[in-house]
Amino acid sequence: MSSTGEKIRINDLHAYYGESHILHGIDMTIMQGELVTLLGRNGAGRSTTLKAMMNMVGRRTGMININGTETINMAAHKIAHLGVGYCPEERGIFSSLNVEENLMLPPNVRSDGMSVEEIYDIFPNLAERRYSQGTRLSGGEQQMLAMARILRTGANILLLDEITEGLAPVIVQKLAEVLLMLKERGLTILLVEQNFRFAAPIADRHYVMEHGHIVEEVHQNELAEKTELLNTYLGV
Amino acid sequence: AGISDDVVKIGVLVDMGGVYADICGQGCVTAVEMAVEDFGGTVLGKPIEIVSADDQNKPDVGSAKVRQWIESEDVDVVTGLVASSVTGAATKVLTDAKKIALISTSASNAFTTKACSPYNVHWTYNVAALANGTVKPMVAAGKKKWFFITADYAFGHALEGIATKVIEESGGEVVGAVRAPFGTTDFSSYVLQAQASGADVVGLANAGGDFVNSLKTAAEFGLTETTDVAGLLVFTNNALALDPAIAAGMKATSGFYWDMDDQTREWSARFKARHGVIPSMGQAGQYSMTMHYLNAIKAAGTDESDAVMKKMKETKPDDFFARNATLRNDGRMVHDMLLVSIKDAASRASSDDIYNIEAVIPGDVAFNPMLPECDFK
Amino acid sequence: MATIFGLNLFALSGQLLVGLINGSFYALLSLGLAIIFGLLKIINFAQGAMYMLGAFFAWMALNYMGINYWWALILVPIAIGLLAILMERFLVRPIANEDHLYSLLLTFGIALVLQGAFTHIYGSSGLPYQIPAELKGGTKLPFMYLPNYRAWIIVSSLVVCFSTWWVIEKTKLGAYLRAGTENPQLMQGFGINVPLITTLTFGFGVALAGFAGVLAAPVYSVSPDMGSNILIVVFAIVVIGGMGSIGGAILTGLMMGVVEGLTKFFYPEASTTVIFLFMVIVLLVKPAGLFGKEA
Amino acid sequence: MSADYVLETRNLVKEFKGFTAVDDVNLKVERGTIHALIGPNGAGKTTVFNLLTKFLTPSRGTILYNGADITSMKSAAIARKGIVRSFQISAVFPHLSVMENVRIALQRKEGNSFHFWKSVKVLDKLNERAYELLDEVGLKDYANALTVDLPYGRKRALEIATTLALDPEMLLLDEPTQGMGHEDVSVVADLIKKVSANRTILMVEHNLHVVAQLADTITVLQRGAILTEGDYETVSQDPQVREAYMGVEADDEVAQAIAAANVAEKANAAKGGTE
Amino acid sequence: MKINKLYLFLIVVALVAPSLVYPVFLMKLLCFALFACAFNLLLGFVGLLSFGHAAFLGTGGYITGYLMLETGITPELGILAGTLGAGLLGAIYGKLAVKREGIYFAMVTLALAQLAFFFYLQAPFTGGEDGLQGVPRGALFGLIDLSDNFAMYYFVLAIFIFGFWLIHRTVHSPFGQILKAIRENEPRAVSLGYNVNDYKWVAFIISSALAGLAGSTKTLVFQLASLTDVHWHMSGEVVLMTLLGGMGTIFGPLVGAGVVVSIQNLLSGGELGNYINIIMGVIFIICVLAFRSGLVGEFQKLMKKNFN
Ligand SMILES: Nc1ncnc2c1ncn2[C@@H]1O[C@H](COP(=O)(O)OP(=O)(O)OP(=O)(O)O)[C@@H](O)[C@H]1O
Ligand SMILES: Nc1ncnc2c1ncn2[C@@H]1O[C@H](COP(=O)(O)OP(=O)(O)OP(=O)(O)O)[C@@H](O)[C@H]1O
Ligand SMILES: [Mg+2]
Ligand SMILES: [Mg+2]
Repeated sequence: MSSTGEKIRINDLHAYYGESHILHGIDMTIMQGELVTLLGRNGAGRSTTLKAMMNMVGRRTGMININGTETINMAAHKIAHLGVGYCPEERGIFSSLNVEENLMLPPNVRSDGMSVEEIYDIFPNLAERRYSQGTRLSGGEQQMLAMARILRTGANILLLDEITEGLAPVIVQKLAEVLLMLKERGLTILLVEQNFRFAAPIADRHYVMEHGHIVEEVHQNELAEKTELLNTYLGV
Repeated sequence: AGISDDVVKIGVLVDMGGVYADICGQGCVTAVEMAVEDFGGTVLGKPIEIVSADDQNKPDVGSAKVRQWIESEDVDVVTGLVASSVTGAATKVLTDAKKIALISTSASNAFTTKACSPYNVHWTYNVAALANGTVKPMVAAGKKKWFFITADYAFGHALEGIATKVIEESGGEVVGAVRAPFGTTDFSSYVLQAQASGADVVGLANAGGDFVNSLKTAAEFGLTETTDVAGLLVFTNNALALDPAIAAGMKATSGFYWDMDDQTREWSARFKARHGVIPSMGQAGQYSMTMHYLNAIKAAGTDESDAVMKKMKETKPDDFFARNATLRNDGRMVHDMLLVSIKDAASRASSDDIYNIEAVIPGDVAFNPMLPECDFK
Repeated sequence: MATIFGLNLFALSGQLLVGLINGSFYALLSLGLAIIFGLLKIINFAQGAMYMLGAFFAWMALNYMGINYWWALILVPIAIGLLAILMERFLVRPIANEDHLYSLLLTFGIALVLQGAFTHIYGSSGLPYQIPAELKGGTKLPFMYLPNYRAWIIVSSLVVCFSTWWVIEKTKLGAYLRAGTENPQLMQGFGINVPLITTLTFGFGVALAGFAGVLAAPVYSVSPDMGSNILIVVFAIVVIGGMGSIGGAILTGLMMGVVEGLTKFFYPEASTTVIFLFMVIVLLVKPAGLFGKEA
Repeated sequence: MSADYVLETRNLVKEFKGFTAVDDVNLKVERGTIHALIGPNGAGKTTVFNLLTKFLTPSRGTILYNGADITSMKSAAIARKGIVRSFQISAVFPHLSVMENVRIALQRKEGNSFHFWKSVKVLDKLNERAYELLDEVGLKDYANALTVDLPYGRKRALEIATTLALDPEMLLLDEPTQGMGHEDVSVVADLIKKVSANRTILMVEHNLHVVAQLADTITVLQRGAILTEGDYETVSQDPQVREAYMGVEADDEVAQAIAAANVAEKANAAKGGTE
Repeated sequence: MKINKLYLFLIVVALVAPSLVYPVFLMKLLCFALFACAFNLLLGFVGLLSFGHAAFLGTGGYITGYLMLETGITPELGILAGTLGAGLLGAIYGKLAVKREGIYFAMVTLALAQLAFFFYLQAPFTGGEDGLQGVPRGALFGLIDLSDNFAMYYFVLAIFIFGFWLIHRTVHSPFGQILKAIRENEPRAVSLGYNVNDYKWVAFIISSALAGLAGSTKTLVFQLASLTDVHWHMSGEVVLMTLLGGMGTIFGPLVGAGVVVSIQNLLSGGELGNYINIIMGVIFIICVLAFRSGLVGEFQKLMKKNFN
């Protein structure tokens, strides 16, 4: 492991879906225990950045160093075993499995994941519906399940895509607490968010994307002075 | 007169890749080629040409091909003709066009009875010969109660029907029958029904793969041990495919057997050298029939259908295949048939040595008499 | 003697048993199809051809290499599984993301080629294959004579079927499989080697057909068209059971064997059609099939 | 005073195998209002929508539309009656042009939809109305574009235009702003406000700002049953609602939301005044 | 304009063709092309893969064949009856089938077609696997003797053009617009108030009636109706033709039918006859792996690439 505590380093990342060139040279670095968000408008390329890190795009070039390992040429199924947990935008709940099976599905990538009890504690809805077919859950419940699923695997680098989408405000607040708790435990989190109000208080840093480029980096302590700027980027 | 278009063109319509391909597929084409070569390649100074086609056992495919041959390719005669359904459709087209059909391997007797035509020639055998040849002696020997496992299509119905008639005329009785759809893989249910029927003989009114499968199943369920099983239509290639332990002793009627005498052996050896396996009765008949046709052209001095037909009927066929033979006015070639039995493994001298010839059935015993309405002078 | 509707009860029991035997055969074949469809969403029209290949390989093994039935029972499915793996890797995978229609057509093409090639080489009249000595003979039951080999068919296919079902429905590996077919990309993201699993599953599903082929060789004649005849019926069975349902395929296979057997008894002409009639009725009453989950 | 209800449910129940997703719901939607349905995740909001549009069949209970019982009608029939739904994900015909999307909706009333022997040109007379509708949602310039190529927010707008083409009496919107950036959220919210004239709207929404800004009445569902009902102020003060749904920060949210709404209203009023 | 010229050219070609090519072959081609076009109406324009279209081809054929043989009516009436009969069967089958989607739809149609096959196999008037042989072609309107291949050809051509036109019109009609919408997004079409099953049903009836028309015509051409036309292989063949030509394109099925029929014709004679299954199989495989849009589809793509 790299001694500096550097967990993710991306250099000049380009990504393509077939013919279309989506990411145009992304650079970013995330340290252990940091919570960093990726902000931007719809279609800016934030989800694509996460997918590119997971090797889920058509083609990618550049460097992606995760936990000290260069992954640009790594097969997709090996990346998770570096301790990465990915929660996709479209949730990806499996209809052929029930809730509990969905929860238990991803293999542990490290030993210190949350226990099922702990998870059911955070998301009581899931406990109640544990034997339902996964896709029979309501939209929000599926979102919870998608998040819960990777907490169980013990991944210490989390890539989270719009996890507050469609959740009731209470749950959103609870999620914020969970993220802070994970951060306490030393996990590294990269968060894609629309809900700036949710992200602002918990994040250490923000990257702003536009058209496949990173156009701005904002530290938590600069938030106040850069609000205007952010508003123009995000169209608030 | 003379030769139309300066060439005698023979169309060979056979099953190239389907269930009858081994009985009369490429082998029948080979037989025609041998006949043409043996004849010298020309007749009345004109070349003899062969075209062949796959009918896929489909009447529509077959009749369309025949139509194309005579309408746009100047084919003079069509032979091969395997599946009865194809032959039925093809002979209709041929008769309309006044062209001769030389039928080698079809089983139905319709082409010289209810669908008879002045242009049909039916050579090797038919269902009547099979029933007369195989069924009659068995009933006479006291096997009176019969049960049929019948292929559920026209050929099977015809075979069952004519065999039933023979049985009843000879004082026997049919105690039951099941009709197995085409493409049945598992015959065990039918075999159980046959077993339960208490029959003396279970007649297999089917052919090809159905015959082999049903016989195998009969043996497996012990039917062959308690009851006689009679295959009504057995080709040499079926017999080759059967385990001798199962098939030994089974009787069948055949129009030809390669190992009958020197004449048959000589021709069969030549055929096997070219085709790889011993000839079936259809293939042997194919050669014999083609020869007879070419000889008739030569004798008539023309390839015009009516004249050739007249000559074919006037001349008695006589070669390694056609013994004591006549071509009747209805187009039926009547010749000696053979009652054979399948040899057990121990008495086989070679892998091709499959039959004992039990008896020679004279043509007029094997084949039913001519119908007056089919007497085309 | 006991009768029902004027029928011999003994005879009926015999028919039922025979139906069940055929049913276990159907179960084996439809299981392979159901796995491949249910898990990989590939409609494998070549399954029948692979079954045929199983029988032919058994015959070839015996006649060219002297490998006996028992070894063939193990080796042939492996060989066919390997063949299937190649087929998956080089033919099926390139179109994995296209409409399912295409995999159906592709495998249909493969089936045509295989059947055509074997017809060309071995002819169409079928080859003999003997029942292994150990299983010759039979047992006299009160209502029928049960050939030992048929008893072996029912036992071995049911064992294979139910162990397969257990692995898929009850183990973690099975869960990976099911999830991997739904969203392969995400499963990769979770760290599962999905392409490998897919390939192996395809191989296994096809190997089941090969196994069925070896089982069939001694009782049916080994012929090139043996697969195409049975395939479409097996398809119907999978649909009746519910396309995705592994257990459904097995149970329906058994059931249809019995239904067909009874039809052979009461109205033999319709025996190849009855399953389709059944299918129409089932699909109209229960759209997702008897054991399928409603969408 | 007895209010004028467009849509009413009476003792509506939906049970899934041993689980009651909608439990005895009596919902009354007043004509000409925007009515929001909110509640925690899994409360049964989407299920209620599905029942109203017959994508699911109620286990028990009745649905009345303009006083008439529509419980046993099929989806398409309900749409023809004037209840039209937009989906949680955007629902468009991706490989038709933007204009054709709208025209499909307009076509239904023409009564020639089964005329397979007529030329498609008979539909041209609908084009003008289609352009009008597109103009209304700001898509006029995209009329001939292929729909797949539209950005997400515009697809949403197109969907609304298509829905409007049916001239529905009642609109059901399921999380209309889900997955949108701030910019699109306010565009869509404005659009909803705009199209609510002369219509009744029933919407599910988790974005409290949008709810506060738009909704006249709010029904809060919890565990399939109605927890409370009222305008935003009443509902948001309800301690049960705050515990079950809004959470502790609701105060903040309310304050901001109401302020935003007020500003917007004032701005509108000002605009109206100068015109 | 370009399209109109193309049509004109094709019609001229069609008019002179029989003096160059064996007319019966051309008629066969036209019959199958019509069949494939009818099938494509469902697959390409509604997105429904019917695996039982042979039932309609065969029904048309048997009805026409039976009537021509037994009642001696004129051929145009025979064809009309066959077409209506197939349409009627299509109405019944369609009513049941359109309730299902995707692979289930394919399977229901296949199963229903198998029932039809069984019926035609067992029914006393169809001649079992012999089929109805020797169907007279008769005289068109009692005037024009169709036993002449040329007369028959122009009659078949007229039928084909009518069928082709009807399909073209259906696709480009108000009804066709709704079909397109349904294929694109069915739940949305429902929510707009369209009873999608009714639309699919009507499309199914049109398609089956036209398939019946093709079958009726074919029976007349070959003077034979047989089980081949109701067998599931025929249902598979029409899928191949459509796919090979390019599904969802107007000309695709025509081209596909042309290629398949020509190949069959070529292979059915001569040395390669043995290989017919292998060659057809290889074509399938190549098509799927390399030309998924079909010949016409690929051609259109090429044109787009090079001229846009
Ligand atoms: N599978 C795909 N194939 C082709 N293009 C894609 C694909 N997925 C995304 N894109 C395109 O890539 C661009 C970036 O998409 P991405 O999903 O990364 O955006 P985002 O910033 O996450 O926005 P959103 O809020 O929509 O999730 C968009 O223009 C999108 O249309
Ligand atoms: N088809 C189904 N089978 C079984 N349970 C279902 C089904 N559909 C929904 N449910 C359950 O019913 C409950 C209500 O679901 P619904 O989708 O209506 O919630 P919702 O209020 O829309 O929630 P959200 O805000 O998360 O979208 C959930 O607990 C869900 O798990
Ligand atoms: Mg995104
Ligand atoms: Mg919901």
